Amino acid sequence: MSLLQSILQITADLALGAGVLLVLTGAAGLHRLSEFFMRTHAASITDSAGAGLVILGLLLRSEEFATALRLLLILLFLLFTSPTASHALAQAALGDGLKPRTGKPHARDGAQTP
Amino acid sequence: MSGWMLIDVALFAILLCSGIAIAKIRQLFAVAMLSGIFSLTSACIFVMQDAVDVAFTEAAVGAGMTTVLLLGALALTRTREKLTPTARSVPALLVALTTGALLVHASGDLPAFGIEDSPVQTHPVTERYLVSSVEEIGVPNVVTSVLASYRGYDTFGEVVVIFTAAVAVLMLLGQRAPREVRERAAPMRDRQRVLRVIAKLLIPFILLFGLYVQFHGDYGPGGGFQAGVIFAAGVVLYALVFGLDAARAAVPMRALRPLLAAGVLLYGGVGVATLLLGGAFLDYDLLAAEDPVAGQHLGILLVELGVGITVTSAMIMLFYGFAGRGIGRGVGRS
Amino acid sequence: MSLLSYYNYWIAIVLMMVGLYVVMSHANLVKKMIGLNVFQVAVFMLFISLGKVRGGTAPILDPAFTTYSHPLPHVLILTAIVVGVATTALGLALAVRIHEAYGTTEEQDALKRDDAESGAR
Amino acid sequence: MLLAATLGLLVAMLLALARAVFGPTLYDRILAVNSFGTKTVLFIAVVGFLAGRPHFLDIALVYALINFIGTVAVLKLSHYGEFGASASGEHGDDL
Repeated sequence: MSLLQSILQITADLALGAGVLLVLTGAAGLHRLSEFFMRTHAASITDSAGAGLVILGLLLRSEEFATALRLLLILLFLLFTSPTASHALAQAALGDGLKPRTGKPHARDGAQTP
Repeated sequence: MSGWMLIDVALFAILLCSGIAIAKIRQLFAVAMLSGIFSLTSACIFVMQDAVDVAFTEAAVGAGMTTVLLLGALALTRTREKLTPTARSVPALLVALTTGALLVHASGDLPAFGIEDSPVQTHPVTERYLVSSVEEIGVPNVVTSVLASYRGYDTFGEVVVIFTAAVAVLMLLGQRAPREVRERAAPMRDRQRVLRVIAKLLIPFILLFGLYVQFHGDYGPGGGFQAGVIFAAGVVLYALVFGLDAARAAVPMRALRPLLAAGVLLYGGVGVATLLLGGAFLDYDLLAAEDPVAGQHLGILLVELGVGITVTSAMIMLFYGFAGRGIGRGVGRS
Repeated sequence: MSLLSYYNYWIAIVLMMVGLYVVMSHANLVKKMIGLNVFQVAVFMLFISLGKVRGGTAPILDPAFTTYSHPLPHVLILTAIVVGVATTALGLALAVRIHEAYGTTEEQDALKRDDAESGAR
Repeated sequence: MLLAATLGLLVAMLLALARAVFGPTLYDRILAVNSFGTKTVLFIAVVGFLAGRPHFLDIALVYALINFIGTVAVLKLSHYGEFGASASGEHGDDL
């Protein structure tokens, strides 16, 4: 095992670990944050940075070109679809009368809209 | 406990939680979404148990098509169910518990999970599929060779079932197809632009991916069933974003109806062709003179194409059936 | 040991019973179809776990591997899934038609209306 | 490392499931389901490497695709009450 290989291995592990940590952060935020629009923010951490770093970590591990290509396609697909989905979701929620809570933490008018 | 087992246990926990939530929650919208989660999790379990083709199908069909069809049905019915009276739930619970206890007792006679000398693994057919199929059929994906060649007759039956079900749904829901079109003012601002641009960008690649899955099924997970659903998913996305009428103009019903039958006919036609060549029904060896393996390849290609065509048109027709029935009634929001 | 070698089947059985309970106790026809789906997936899991070999890999032949899980359950379940969605669609279509005819998808209400109509005649 | 990553993803999936079960609004559930889908995509990708057969990544691609279509379908339905509406409807501009 050459030096380059071990550097590659360590970088891959670091990227994977950081990615999973971000995914976990996003999931914890999704679980803990108090209101819908805050939760979209948490979910988007999973979709962008988390997914990107996990796939980067796998990319550094992959040995064949075909595998790397598929990983890149997955990343590209996620980068196209998740922001679109979040955008459409937030637009729909806003159009439906759900209001983002701004200003003081007591104002809970939008959060309870059924 | 090995790491694999930990993963298994965690997946089972997610599956059980979502299953119980499906039983408890009464807002049917939420239940439909949870059933999507349920399907995705079960597909993950299929991957863990080496059934990659099954996971592929379950993800595309169970999580994709079933959820869309459930939502389509919910749009046409009530979205909140009534409270189940105790008079109904207690006997049902008792029956379920008794049956479950009996089944758990009976499961003691099953071979232990994953052992190498279970009846399934020691049966002579295992050797045939996993070792001889290389010379007989020459396709690396054994699932494809079993599906399309060894058990081709069986698969033909399944395709006919899908054909029949699609025809039946069409009969039930297709009658009142031309629903009234409500006149609507043109939107002042185009706030849906993001979704539309992205969908326009993605749909060609989805269709291309469907073709890849169709023809790569010999070498990796995939095949006609999966490709058909992915192709249909592309059309469904088009219908969702650009409207049903636009989708109906692009993929008209009068093209789908013949295609639905054409797939079954192609499959059956290959069988008849082998009969005429002097062999048994679906005996692909005879399709290429002097080279059974080439004949098998050709046969599997044609048969999978037939499956793909039927499944694609059946899925699109099912979606049109439910979506076209919409009369524009409001849906109670949770 | 017995717990570790059978838990797959037990999970499948528990899920089956959840599905069975929903089908039997809930009156809403769409919910019944969802319960049927849960039951169906549980049966699939039982089948697939019968084909699995510990240390095996997916039955796509590759010179790097020697042990494969059995492909036959995969084939049976693969087709069953697609047939399952076709039959689910048929059931949902029936539920939609019942809703149009009776104005409800609750089994009891529909039956009550049937009784009332036959009694009035 | 791969195993730890898989387990981390599973914990994240469980948290997303909890949000999908407890709501409270419909949009919270949609968000949770969408996020759950992204996590399963990553899960399948990592498990492929863990099993030593990473060329099954096609499955992960299908998951991503289905996840997107499912989200759009739910949004469309919850917003219009039907699938058939064309995109340029009376309130078609706010999706």
